[in-house]
Amino acid sequence: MSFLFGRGGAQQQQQQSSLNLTAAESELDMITDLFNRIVETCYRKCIPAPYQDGELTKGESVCIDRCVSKYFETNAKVGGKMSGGAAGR
Amino acid sequence: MSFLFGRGGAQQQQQQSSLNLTAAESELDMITDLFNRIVETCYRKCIPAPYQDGELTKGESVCIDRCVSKYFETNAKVGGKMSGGAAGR
Amino acid sequence: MSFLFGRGGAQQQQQQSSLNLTAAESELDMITDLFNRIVETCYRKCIPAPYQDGELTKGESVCIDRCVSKYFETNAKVGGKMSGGAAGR
Amino acid sequence: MDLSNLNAVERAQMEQLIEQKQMKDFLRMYAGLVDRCFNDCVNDFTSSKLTSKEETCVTRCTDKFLKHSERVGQRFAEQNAQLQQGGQGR
Amino acid sequence: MDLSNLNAVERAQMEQLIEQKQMKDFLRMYAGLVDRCFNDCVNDFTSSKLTSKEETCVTRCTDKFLKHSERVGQRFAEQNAQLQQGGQGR
Amino acid sequence: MDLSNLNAVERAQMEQLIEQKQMKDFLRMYAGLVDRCFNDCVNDFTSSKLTSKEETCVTRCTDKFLKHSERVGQRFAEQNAQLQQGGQGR
Repeated sequence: MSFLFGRGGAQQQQQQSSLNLTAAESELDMITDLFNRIVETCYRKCIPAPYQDGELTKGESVCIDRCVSKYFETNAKVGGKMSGGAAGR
Repeated sequence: MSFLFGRGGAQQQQQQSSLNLTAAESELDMITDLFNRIVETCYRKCIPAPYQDGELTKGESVCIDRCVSKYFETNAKVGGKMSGGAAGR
Repeated sequence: MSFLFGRGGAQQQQQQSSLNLTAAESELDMITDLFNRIVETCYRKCIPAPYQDGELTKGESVCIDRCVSKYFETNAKVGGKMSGGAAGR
Repeated sequence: MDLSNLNAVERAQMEQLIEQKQMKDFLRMYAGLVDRCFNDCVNDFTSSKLTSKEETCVTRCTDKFLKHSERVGQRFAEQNAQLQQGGQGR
Repeated sequence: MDLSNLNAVERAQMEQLIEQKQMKDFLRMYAGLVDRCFNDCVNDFTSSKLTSKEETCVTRCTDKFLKHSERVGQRFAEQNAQLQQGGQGR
Repeated sequence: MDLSNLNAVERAQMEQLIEQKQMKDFLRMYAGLVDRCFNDCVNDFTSSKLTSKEETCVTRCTDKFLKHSERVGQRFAEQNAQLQQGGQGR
Protein backbone atom coordinates (compact mmCIF):
# COMPACT_ATOMS: atom_id res chain seq x y z
CA MET A 1 0.00 0.00 0.00
CA SER A 2 2.85 2.34 0.74
CA PHE A 3 3.90 1.68 -2.83
CA LEU A 4 0.62 3.18 -4.04
CA PHE A 5 0.80 6.02 -1.55
CA GLY A 6 4.36 6.82 -2.54
CA ARG A 7 3.36 6.87 -6.19
CA GLY A 8 0.59 9.33 -5.39
CA GLY A 9 3.09 11.62 -3.67
CA ALA A 10 5.47 11.24 -6.59
CA GLN A 11 2.63 12.11 -8.94
CA GLN A 12 1.96 15.37 -7.10
CA GLN A 13 5.64 16.25 -7.29
CA GLN A 14 5.57 15.31 -10.97
CA GLN A 15 2.69 17.68 -11.64
CA GLN A 16 4.30 20.61 -9.84
CA SER A 17 7.56 19.91 -11.59
CA SER A 18 5.71 19.78 -14.87
CA LEU A 19 4.03 23.14 -14.21
CA ASN A 20 7.34 24.81 -13.31
CA LEU A 21 8.92 23.52 -16.50
CA THR A 22 5.92 24.53 -18.61
CA ALA A 23 6.06 28.06 -17.22
CA ALA A 24 9.82 28.33 -17.82
CA GLU A 25 9.38 26.91 -21.33
CA SER A 26 6.61 29.42 -22.17
CA GLU A 27 8.80 32.27 -21.04
CA LEU A 28 11.70 31.03 -23.15
CA ASP A 29 9.42 30.72 -26.18
CA MET A 30 8.12 34.27 -25.76
CA ILE A 31 11.60 35.77 -25.49
CA THR A 32 12.83 33.78 -28.50
CA ASP A 33 9.80 34.83 -30.54
CA LEU A 34 10.31 38.51 -29.64
CA PHE A 35 13.98 38.31 -30.61
CA ASN A 36 13.23 36.67 -33.95
CA ARG A 37 10.57 39.28 -34.78
CA ILE A 38 12.95 42.12 -34.02
CA VAL A 39 15.71 40.58 -36.17
CA GLU A 40 13.25 40.20 -39.08
CA THR A 41 11.58 43.60 -38.74
CA CYS A 42 14.73 45.67 -38.17
CA TYR A 43 16.48 43.97 -41.09
CA ARG A 44 13.64 45.02 -43.36
CA LYS A 45 13.62 48.58 -41.99
CA CYS A 46 17.38 49.19 -41.86
CA ILE A 47 19.17 47.02 -44.42
CA PRO A 48 17.72 47.25 -47.91
CA ALA A 49 18.93 45.35 -50.94
CA PRO A 50 21.04 45.80 -53.07
CA TYR A 51 24.00 44.88 -50.90
CA GLN A 52 27.17 46.87 -51.56
CA ASP A 53 29.29 44.55 -49.41
CA GLY A 54 29.14 42.14 -46.48
CA GLU A 55 29.75 44.66 -43.68
CA LEU A 56 27.20 46.80 -41.83
CA THR A 57 27.57 50.50 -42.68
CA LYS A 58 27.68 53.05 -39.86
CA GLY A 59 24.18 54.18 -40.82
CA GLU A 60 22.82 50.65 -40.78
CA SER A 61 24.38 49.98 -37.36
CA VAL A 62 22.84 53.10 -35.82
CA CYS A 63 19.49 52.27 -37.42
CA ILE A 64 19.57 48.78 -35.91
CA ASP A 65 20.27 50.13 -32.42
CA ARG A 66 17.39 52.60 -32.62
CA CYS A 67 15.08 50.05 -34.20
CA VAL A 68 15.57 47.61 -31.32
CA SER A 69 14.94 50.38 -28.81
CA LYS A 70 11.77 51.56 -30.59
CA TYR A 71 10.49 48.01 -30.92
CA PHE A 72 10.76 47.42 -27.17
CA GLU A 73 8.96 50.72 -26.58
CA THR A 74 6.18 49.70 -29.00
CA ASN A 75 5.94 46.29 -27.34
CA ALA A 76 5.40 47.93 -23.94
CA LYS A 77 2.92 50.47 -25.30
CA VAL A 78 0.73 47.84 -26.97
CA GLY A 79 0.96 45.65 -23.88
CA GLY A 80 -0.21 48.52 -21.74
CA LYS A 81 -3.22 49.15 -23.95
CA MET A 82 -4.20 45.51 -24.01
CA SER A 83 -4.12 45.00 -20.26
CA GLY A 84 -5.84 48.33 -19.52
CA GLY A 85 -8.35 48.80 -22.30
CA ALA A 86 -11.26 46.77 -23.66
CA ALA A 87 -10.44 43.23 -24.77
CA GLY A 88 -11.15 42.73 -28.43
CA ARG A 89 -11.73 38.97 -28.37
CA MET B 1 -3.25 -11.71 -13.81
CA SER B 2 -6.43 -9.69 -13.69
CA PHE B 3 -4.13 -6.75 -13.05
CA LEU B 4 -2.49 -7.29 -16.42
CA PHE B 5 -5.82 -7.91 -18.12
CA GLY B 6 -7.28 -4.81 -16.54
CA ARG B 7 -4.31 -2.78 -17.71
CA GLY B 8 -4.81 -4.05 -21.21
CA GLY B 9 -8.43 -2.94 -21.10
CA ALA B 10 -7.42 0.39 -19.65
CA GLN B 11 -4.85 0.75 -22.41
CA GLN B 12 -7.50 0.26 -25.06
CA GLN B 13 -9.71 2.85 -23.41
CA GLN B 14 -6.69 5.12 -23.19
CA GLN B 15 -6.05 4.81 -26.93
CA GLN B 16 -9.65 5.52 -27.88
CA SER B 17 -9.73 8.46 -25.50
CA SER B 18 -6.50 9.68 -27.00
CA LEU B 19 -7.91 9.45 -30.54
CA ASN B 20 -11.06 11.35 -29.57
CA LEU B 21 -9.01 14.12 -28.03
CA THR B 22 -6.61 14.25 -30.97
CA ALA B 23 -9.53 14.61 -33.40
CA ALA B 24 -11.14 17.33 -31.29
CA GLU B 25 -7.80 19.11 -30.96
CA SER B 26 -7.18 19.00 -34.72
CA GLU B 27 -10.59 20.50 -35.37
CA LEU B 28 -9.94 23.28 -32.87
CA ASP B 29 -6.57 24.04 -34.48
CA MET B 30 -8.13 24.24 -37.95
CA ILE B 31 -10.85 26.64 -36.84
CA THR B 32 -8.36 28.82 -34.96
CA ASP B 33 -6.04 28.90 -37.95
CA LEU B 34 -8.88 29.87 -40.30
CA PHE B 35 -9.96 32.66 -37.95
CA ASN B 36 -6.41 34.04 -37.64
CA ARG B 37 -5.94 34.01 -41.42
CA ILE B 38 -9.19 35.90 -41.96
CA VAL B 39 -8.27 38.51 -39.34
CA GLU B 40 -4.88 39.04 -41.01
CA THR B 41 -6.11 39.05 -44.60
CA CYS B 42 -9.19 41.24 -44.11
CA TYR B 43 -7.18 43.77 -42.08
CA ARG B 44 -4.77 44.11 -45.01
CA LYS B 45 -7.62 44.40 -47.53
CA CYS B 46 -9.92 46.73 -45.60
CA ILE B 47 -7.91 48.86 -43.15
CA PRO B 48 -4.95 50.63 -44.74
CA ALA B 49 -2.48 52.86 -42.93
CA PRO B 50 -2.37 55.79 -42.23
CA TYR B 51 -4.82 55.62 -39.35
CA GLN B 52 -7.04 58.66 -38.94
CA ASP B 53 -8.29 57.53 -35.53
CA GLY B 54 -8.90 54.45 -33.39
CA GLU B 55 -12.46 53.68 -34.53
CA LEU B 56 -13.58 51.63 -37.52
CA THR B 57 -15.18 53.80 -40.21
CA LYS B 58 -18.50 52.76 -41.70
CA GLY B 59 -16.72 51.79 -44.92
CA GLU B 60 -14.17 49.68 -43.09
CA SER B 61 -16.89 47.87 -41.13
CA VAL B 62 -18.85 47.00 -44.27
CA CYS B 63 -15.63 45.87 -45.98
CA ILE B 64 -14.82 43.56 -43.07
CA ASP B 65 -18.25 41.94 -43.18
CA ARG B 66 -18.02 41.29 -46.91
CA CYS B 67 -14.40 40.15 -46.67
CA VAL B 68 -15.28 37.47 -44.10
CA SER B 69 -18.17 36.29 -46.27
CA LYS B 70 -16.02 36.14 -49.42
CA TYR B 71 -13.23 34.34 -47.58
CA PHE B 72 -15.60 31.57 -46.45
CA GLU B 73 -16.86 31.29 -50.01
CA THR B 74 -13.30 31.03 -51.35
CA ASN B 75 -12.46 28.46 -48.67
CA ALA B 76 -15.38 26.29 -49.81
CA LYS B 77 -14.59 26.74 -53.49
CA VAL B 78 -10.95 25.68 -53.13
CA GLY B 79 -11.97 22.80 -50.88
CA GLY B 80 -14.39 21.58 -53.52
CA LYS B 81 -11.73 21.65 -56.24
CA MET B 82 -9.24 19.79 -54.08
CA SER B 83 -11.55 16.95 -53.13
CA GLY B 84 -13.01 16.60 -56.62
CA GLY B 85 -10.16 17.38 -59.00
CA ALA B 86 -6.71 15.90 -59.57
CA ALA B 87 -4.43 15.82 -56.51
CA GLY B 88 -1.32 17.88 -57.05
CA ARG B 89 0.95 16.10 -54.56
CA MET C 1 13.63 -7.96 -8.75
CA SER C 2 14.08 -9.18 -12.29
CA PHE C 3 10.93 -7.20 -13.02
CA LEU C 4 12.71 -4.01 -11.97
CA PHE C 5 15.89 -5.00 -13.78
CA GLY C 6 13.97 -5.78 -16.92
CA ARG C 7 12.24 -2.42 -16.72
CA GLY C 8 15.60 -0.68 -16.46
CA GLY C 9 16.80 -2.47 -19.57
CA ALA C 10 13.57 -1.66 -21.34
CA GLN C 11 13.98 1.98 -20.31
CA GLN C 12 17.39 2.12 -21.94
CA GLN C 13 15.98 0.60 -25.11
CA GLN C 14 13.10 3.06 -24.89
CA GLN C 15 15.50 6.01 -24.73
CA GLN C 16 17.58 4.84 -27.69
CA SER C 17 14.42 4.15 -29.67
CA SER C 18 13.18 7.59 -28.75
CA LEU C 19 16.41 9.21 -29.93
CA ASN C 20 16.34 7.35 -33.25
CA LEU C 21 12.75 8.46 -33.84
CA THR C 22 13.51 12.05 -32.81
CA ALA C 23 16.41 12.20 -35.27
CA ALA C 24 14.31 10.74 -38.10
CA GLU C 25 11.47 13.12 -37.27
CA SER C 26 13.79 16.15 -37.31
CA GLU C 27 15.12 15.15 -40.70
CA LEU C 28 11.59 14.74 -42.07
CA ASP C 29 10.61 18.17 -40.73
CA MET C 30 13.63 19.83 -42.34
CA ILE C 31 12.94 18.28 -45.75
CA THR C 32 9.25 19.17 -45.57
CA ASP C 33 10.08 22.74 -44.56
CA LEU C 34 12.58 23.11 -47.41
CA PHE C 35 10.00 21.80 -49.90
CA ASN C 36 7.29 24.16 -48.67
CA ARG C 37 9.63 27.16 -48.86
CA ILE C 38 10.61 26.31 -52.44
CA VAL C 39 6.96 25.91 -53.48
CA GLU C 40 6.11 29.31 -51.96
CA THR C 41 9.17 31.19 -53.24
CA CYS C 42 9.17 29.80 -56.79
CA TYR C 43 5.43 30.45 -57.16
CA ARG C 44 6.04 34.10 -56.31
CA LYS C 45 9.01 34.34 -58.68
CA CYS C 46 7.59 32.43 -61.64
CA ILE C 47 3.79 32.63 -61.64
CA PRO C 48 2.43 36.16 -61.29
CA ALA C 49 -1.23 37.12 -61.15
CA PRO C 50 -3.34 37.76 -63.21
CA TYR C 51 -3.97 34.17 -64.23
CA GLN C 52 -4.80 33.67 -67.91
CA ASP C 53 -5.88 30.07 -67.39
CA GLY C 54 -5.37 27.04 -65.16
CA GLU C 55 -2.41 25.48 -66.99
CA LEU C 56 1.28 26.20 -66.55
CA THR C 57 2.74 27.99 -69.59
CA LYS C 58 5.96 26.72 -71.12
CA GLY C 59 7.79 29.74 -69.72
CA GLU C 60 6.41 29.17 -66.21
CA SER C 61 7.41 25.50 -66.30
CA VAL C 62 10.98 26.28 -67.33
CA CYS C 63 11.16 29.01 -64.68
CA ILE C 64 10.02 26.57 -61.99
CA ASP C 65 12.69 24.02 -62.96
CA ARG C 66 15.44 26.62 -62.83
CA CYS C 67 14.10 28.17 -59.64
CA VAL C 68 14.25 24.83 -57.80
CA SER C 69 17.80 24.26 -59.03
CA LYS C 70 18.93 27.75 -57.99
CA TYR C 71 17.27 27.42 -54.59
CA PHE C 72 19.17 24.21 -53.84
CA GLU C 73 22.38 25.93 -54.91
CA THR C 74 21.65 28.92 -52.65
CA ASN C 75 20.80 26.55 -49.79
CA ALA C 76 24.20 24.85 -50.14
CA LYS C 77 26.06 28.15 -50.48
CA VAL C 78 24.55 29.66 -47.33
CA GLY C 79 25.11 26.39 -45.47
CA GLY C 80 28.76 26.45 -46.46
CA LYS C 81 29.22 29.99 -45.17
CA MET C 82 27.52 29.22 -41.88
CA SER C 83 29.56 26.16 -41.07
CA GLY C 84 32.84 27.72 -42.20
CA GLY C 85 32.57 31.38 -41.25
CA ALA C 86 31.96 33.27 -38.01
CA ALA C 87 28.79 32.34 -36.15
CA GLY C 88 26.47 35.31 -35.76
CA ARG C 89 24.66 34.17 -32.62
CA MET D 1 -17.40 22.24 -32.69
CA ASP D 2 -18.99 19.05 -31.52
CA LEU D 3 -17.72 17.72 -28.21
CA SER D 4 -20.58 15.30 -27.63
CA ASN D 5 -18.65 12.18 -28.52
CA LEU D 6 -16.26 12.80 -25.61
CA ASN D 7 -16.92 11.40 -22.18
CA ALA D 8 -16.68 13.44 -18.99
CA VAL D 9 -12.94 12.87 -18.44
CA GLU D 10 -12.14 13.73 -22.05
CA ARG D 11 -14.33 16.81 -21.91
CA ALA D 12 -12.45 18.09 -18.86
CA GLN D 13 -9.12 17.47 -20.60
CA MET D 14 -10.41 19.22 -23.72
CA GLU D 15 -11.50 22.21 -21.70
CA GLN D 16 -8.04 22.49 -20.16
CA LEU D 17 -6.51 22.17 -23.63
CA ILE D 18 -8.80 24.91 -24.98
CA GLU D 19 -7.72 27.15 -22.11
CA GLN D 20 -4.03 26.61 -22.87
CA LYS D 21 -4.61 27.22 -26.57
CA GLN D 22 -6.54 30.43 -25.87
CA MET D 23 -3.62 31.74 -23.81
CA LYS D 24 -1.18 30.73 -26.55
CA ASP D 25 -3.39 32.37 -29.20
CA PHE D 26 -3.69 35.57 -27.17
CA LEU D 27 0.10 35.82 -26.94
CA ARG D 28 0.35 35.12 -30.69
CA MET D 29 -2.13 37.89 -31.45
CA TYR D 30 -0.36 40.32 -29.13
CA ALA D 31 3.01 39.65 -30.79
CA GLY D 32 1.46 40.03 -34.26
CA LEU D 33 -0.19 43.28 -33.26
CA VAL D 34 3.09 44.78 -32.03
CA ASP D 35 4.73 43.67 -35.27
CA ARG D 36 2.01 45.10 -37.52
CA CYS D 37 1.76 48.44 -35.76
CA PHE D 38 5.54 48.82 -35.65
CA ASN D 39 5.76 48.07 -39.35
CA ASP D 40 2.95 50.49 -40.24
CA CYS D 41 3.89 53.33 -37.90
CA VAL D 42 7.63 53.40 -37.20
CA ASN D 43 9.86 54.56 -40.06
CA ASP D 44 11.89 57.36 -38.51
CA PHE D 45 15.19 56.16 -37.09
CA THR D 46 16.76 59.54 -36.37
CA SER D 47 16.16 58.87 -32.68
CA SER D 48 15.84 55.84 -30.41
CA LYS D 49 12.55 56.89 -28.81
CA LEU D 50 9.15 56.87 -30.53
CA THR D 51 8.13 60.30 -31.87
CA SER D 52 4.74 61.59 -30.72
CA LYS D 53 3.43 61.02 -34.26
CA GLU D 54 4.56 57.40 -34.08
CA GLU D 55 3.03 56.98 -30.60
CA THR D 56 -0.32 58.26 -31.85
CA CYS D 57 -0.18 55.95 -34.84
CA VAL D 58 0.60 52.92 -32.65
CA THR D 59 -2.30 53.75 -30.33
CA ARG D 60 -4.76 54.10 -33.22
CA CYS D 61 -3.39 50.97 -34.92
CA THR D 62 -3.90 48.93 -31.73
CA ASP D 63 -7.45 50.24 -31.20
CA LYS D 64 -8.44 49.69 -34.81
CA PHE D 65 -7.00 46.19 -34.89
CA LEU D 66 -8.74 45.08 -31.70
CA LYS D 67 -12.10 46.38 -32.94
CA HIS D 68 -11.46 44.76 -36.32
CA SER D 69 -10.66 41.45 -34.64
CA GLU D 70 -13.85 41.66 -32.59
CA ARG D 71 -15.98 42.32 -35.66
CA VAL D 72 -14.37 39.48 -37.60
CA GLY D 73 -15.14 37.24 -34.62
CA GLN D 74 -18.84 38.11 -34.83
CA ARG D 75 -19.08 37.53 -38.59
CA PHE D 76 -16.99 34.36 -38.28
CA ALA D 77 -19.34 32.89 -35.68
CA GLU D 78 -22.35 33.65 -37.92
CA GLN D 79 -20.70 32.03 -40.96
CA ASN D 80 -19.73 28.99 -38.92
CA ALA D 81 -23.28 28.61 -37.61
CA GLN D 82 -24.63 28.80 -41.18
CA LEU D 83 -22.25 26.02 -42.22
CA GLN D 84 -23.40 23.82 -39.33
CA GLN D 85 -27.09 24.32 -40.21
CA GLY D 86 -26.57 23.91 -43.96
CA GLY D 87 -25.49 20.38 -43.10
CA GLN D 88 -22.10 20.94 -44.67
CA GLY D 89 -21.13 19.90 -41.13
CA ARG D 90 -17.57 19.24 -40.22
CA MET E 1 15.67 9.79 -45.95
CA ASP E 2 17.43 6.84 -44.39
CA LEU E 3 15.26 4.74 -42.12
CA SER E 4 17.60 1.75 -42.05
CA ASN E 5 18.92 2.41 -38.55
CA LEU E 6 15.43 1.95 -37.11
CA ASN E 7 14.17 -1.43 -36.00
CA ALA E 8 10.78 -2.82 -36.97
CA VAL E 9 8.87 -1.23 -34.08
CA GLU E 10 10.46 2.16 -34.71
CA ARG E 11 9.79 1.88 -38.43
CA ALA E 12 6.10 1.28 -37.79
CA GLN E 13 5.97 4.26 -35.44
CA MET E 14 7.79 6.39 -38.01
CA GLU E 15 5.34 5.37 -40.70
CA GLN E 16 2.44 6.40 -38.50
CA LEU E 17 4.21 9.70 -37.75
CA ILE E 18 4.80 10.31 -41.48
CA GLU E 19 1.10 9.69 -42.11
CA GLN E 20 0.08 12.22 -39.44
CA LYS E 21 2.54 14.76 -40.79
CA GLN E 22 1.31 14.29 -44.36
CA MET E 23 -2.25 15.00 -43.23
CA LYS E 24 -1.05 18.07 -41.30
CA ASP E 25 0.97 19.24 -44.29
CA PHE E 26 -1.99 18.78 -46.64
CA LEU E 27 -4.18 20.95 -44.39
CA ARG E 28 -1.40 23.54 -44.21
CA MET E 29 -1.12 23.63 -48.01
CA TYR E 30 -4.89 23.89 -48.39
CA ALA E 31 -5.07 26.82 -45.98
CA GLY E 32 -2.14 28.55 -47.71
CA LEU E 33 -3.76 28.05 -51.10
CA VAL E 34 -7.04 29.64 -49.99
CA ASP E 35 -5.07 32.54 -48.55
CA ARG E 36 -2.96 33.08 -51.67
CA CYS E 37 -5.83 32.87 -54.13
CA PHE E 38 -7.99 35.15 -51.99
CA ASN E 39 -5.18 37.69 -51.78
CA ASP E 40 -4.48 37.56 -55.53
CA CYS E 41 -8.07 37.44 -56.77
CA VAL E 42 -10.45 39.15 -54.35
CA ASN E 43 -10.25 42.94 -54.19
CA ASP E 44 -13.83 44.06 -54.82
CA PHE E 45 -15.79 44.53 -51.62
CA THR E 46 -18.89 46.16 -53.09
CA SER E 47 -20.74 42.90 -52.47
CA SER E 48 -20.49 39.96 -50.07
CA LYS E 49 -20.47 37.24 -52.73
CA LEU E 50 -17.61 36.48 -55.10
CA THR E 51 -18.04 38.09 -58.55
CA SER E 52 -17.83 35.74 -61.54
CA LYS E 53 -14.47 37.32 -62.42
CA GLU E 54 -13.19 36.53 -58.91
CA GLU E 55 -14.57 32.98 -59.10
CA THR E 56 -12.74 32.36 -62.37
CA CYS E 57 -9.52 33.77 -60.93
CA VAL E 58 -9.77 31.56 -57.84
CA THR E 59 -10.35 28.47 -60.00
CA ARG E 60 -7.35 29.23 -62.22
CA CYS E 61 -5.19 30.13 -59.23
CA THR E 62 -5.99 26.79 -57.56
CA ASP E 63 -5.31 24.79 -60.72
CA LYS E 64 -2.06 26.60 -61.44
CA PHE E 65 -0.84 26.24 -57.89
CA LEU E 66 -1.52 22.51 -57.70
CA LYS E 67 0.28 21.89 -61.00
CA HIS E 68 3.13 24.11 -59.83
CA SER E 69 3.38 22.18 -56.58
CA GLU E 70 3.45 18.89 -58.49
CA ARG E 71 6.24 20.09 -60.77
CA VAL E 72 8.30 21.40 -57.85
CA GLY E 73 7.87 17.98 -56.23
CA GLN E 74 9.39 16.27 -59.27
CA ARG E 75 12.37 18.64 -59.50
CA PHE E 76 12.83 18.49 -55.70
CA ALA E 77 13.02 14.69 -55.73
CA GLU E 78 15.64 14.83 -58.52
CA GLN E 79 17.75 17.39 -56.66
CA ASN E 80 17.53 15.39 -53.46
CA ALA E 81 18.61 12.20 -55.25
CA GLN E 82 21.61 14.06 -56.73
CA LEU E 83 22.62 15.19 -53.24
CA GLN E 84 22.43 11.62 -51.93
CA GLN E 85 24.65 10.30 -54.74
CA GLY E 86 27.09 13.18 -54.58
CA GLY E 87 27.78 12.11 -51.00
CA GLN E 88 27.10 15.63 -49.80
CA GLY E 89 24.75 13.87 -47.42
CA ARG E 90 21.91 16.10 -46.39
CA MET F 1 14.99 34.47 -17.34
CA ASP F 2 14.63 33.33 -13.77
CA LEU F 3 15.29 29.63 -13.22
CA SER F 4 15.68 29.87 -9.45
CA ASN F 5 12.29 28.37 -8.64
CA LEU F 6 13.31 25.11 -10.30
CA ASN F 7 15.00 22.34 -8.38
CA ALA F 8 18.09 20.52 -9.61
CA VAL F 9 16.22 17.89 -11.65
CA GLU F 10 14.05 20.52 -13.30
CA ARG F 11 17.05 22.70 -14.03
CA ALA F 12 18.78 19.83 -15.82
CA GLN F 13 15.64 19.15 -17.85
CA MET F 14 15.34 22.85 -18.67
CA GLU F 15 18.95 22.97 -19.81
CA GLN F 16 18.33 20.05 -22.13
CA LEU F 17 15.19 21.75 -23.43
CA ILE F 18 17.08 25.00 -24.03
CA GLU F 19 19.70 23.04 -25.99
CA GLN F 20 17.03 21.44 -28.18
CA LYS F 21 15.35 24.79 -28.75
CA GLN F 22 18.64 26.45 -29.67
CA MET F 23 19.23 23.79 -32.32
CA LYS F 24 15.71 24.20 -33.61
CA ASP F 25 16.08 27.99 -33.65
CA PHE F 26 19.40 27.77 -35.48
CA LEU F 27 17.79 25.63 -38.20
CA ARG F 28 14.88 28.09 -38.40
CA MET F 29 17.27 31.02 -38.82
CA TYR F 30 19.28 29.17 -41.45
CA ALA F 31 16.16 28.37 -43.48
CA GLY F 32 14.94 31.97 -43.18
CA LEU F 33 18.31 33.28 -44.27
CA VAL F 34 18.35 31.12 -47.41
CA ASP F 35 14.82 32.30 -48.19
CA ARG F 36 15.58 35.99 -47.68
CA CYS F 37 18.81 35.99 -49.69
CA PHE F 38 17.21 33.99 -52.49
CA ASN F 39 14.30 36.43 -52.62
CA ASP F 40 16.56 39.49 -52.58
CA CYS F 41 19.25 38.23 -54.95
CA VAL F 42 17.88 35.69 -57.43
CA ASN F 43 15.64 37.06 -60.17
CA ASP F 44 17.24 35.81 -63.37
CA PHE F 45 15.79 32.51 -64.53
CA THR F 46 17.46 32.32 -67.94
CA SER F 47 19.71 29.60 -66.54
CA SER F 48 19.53 26.96 -63.81
CA LYS F 49 22.80 27.90 -62.09
CA LEU F 50 23.40 31.04 -60.04
CA THR F 51 25.08 33.85 -62.01
CA SER F 52 28.26 35.29 -60.50
CA LYS F 53 26.34 38.50 -59.69
CA GLU F 54 23.75 36.42 -57.81
CA GLU F 55 26.46 34.47 -56.00
CA THR F 56 28.11 37.69 -54.82
CA CYS F 57 24.76 39.06 -53.66
CA VAL F 58 23.99 35.87 -51.71
CA THR F 59 27.40 36.00 -50.01
CA ARG F 60 27.00 39.65 -49.00
CA CYS F 61 23.40 39.06 -47.89
CA THR F 62 24.48 36.19 -45.64
CA ASP F 63 27.36 38.18 -44.11
CA LYS F 64 25.23 41.26 -43.54
CA PHE F 65 22.40 39.28 -41.98
CA LEU F 66 24.63 37.39 -39.56
CA LYS F 67 26.31 40.63 -38.41
CA HIS F 68 22.89 42.25 -38.13
CA SER F 69 21.59 39.36 -36.05
CA GLU F 70 24.63 39.59 -33.76
CA ARG F 71 24.14 43.32 -33.22
CA VAL F 72 20.42 42.89 -32.51
CA GLY F 73 21.39 40.25 -29.96
CA GLN F 74 23.61 42.71 -28.12
CA ARG F 75 21.00 45.50 -28.07
CA PHE F 76 18.29 42.97 -27.13
CA ALA F 77 20.25 41.74 -24.12
CA GLU F 78 20.77 45.34 -22.95
CA GLN F 79 17.07 46.17 -23.30
CA ASN F 80 16.10 42.98 -21.47
CA ALA F 81 18.48 43.79 -18.62
CA GLN F 82 16.99 47.30 -18.34
CA LEU F 83 13.51 45.77 -18.07
CA GLN F 84 14.65 43.43 -15.30
CA GLN F 85 16.17 46.29 -13.28
CA GLY F 86 13.28 48.67 -13.86
CA GLY F 87 11.10 46.08 -12.12
CA GLN F 88 8.75 46.02 -15.10
CA GLY F 89 9.31 42.29 -14.87
CA ARG F 90 8.89 40.57 -18.22
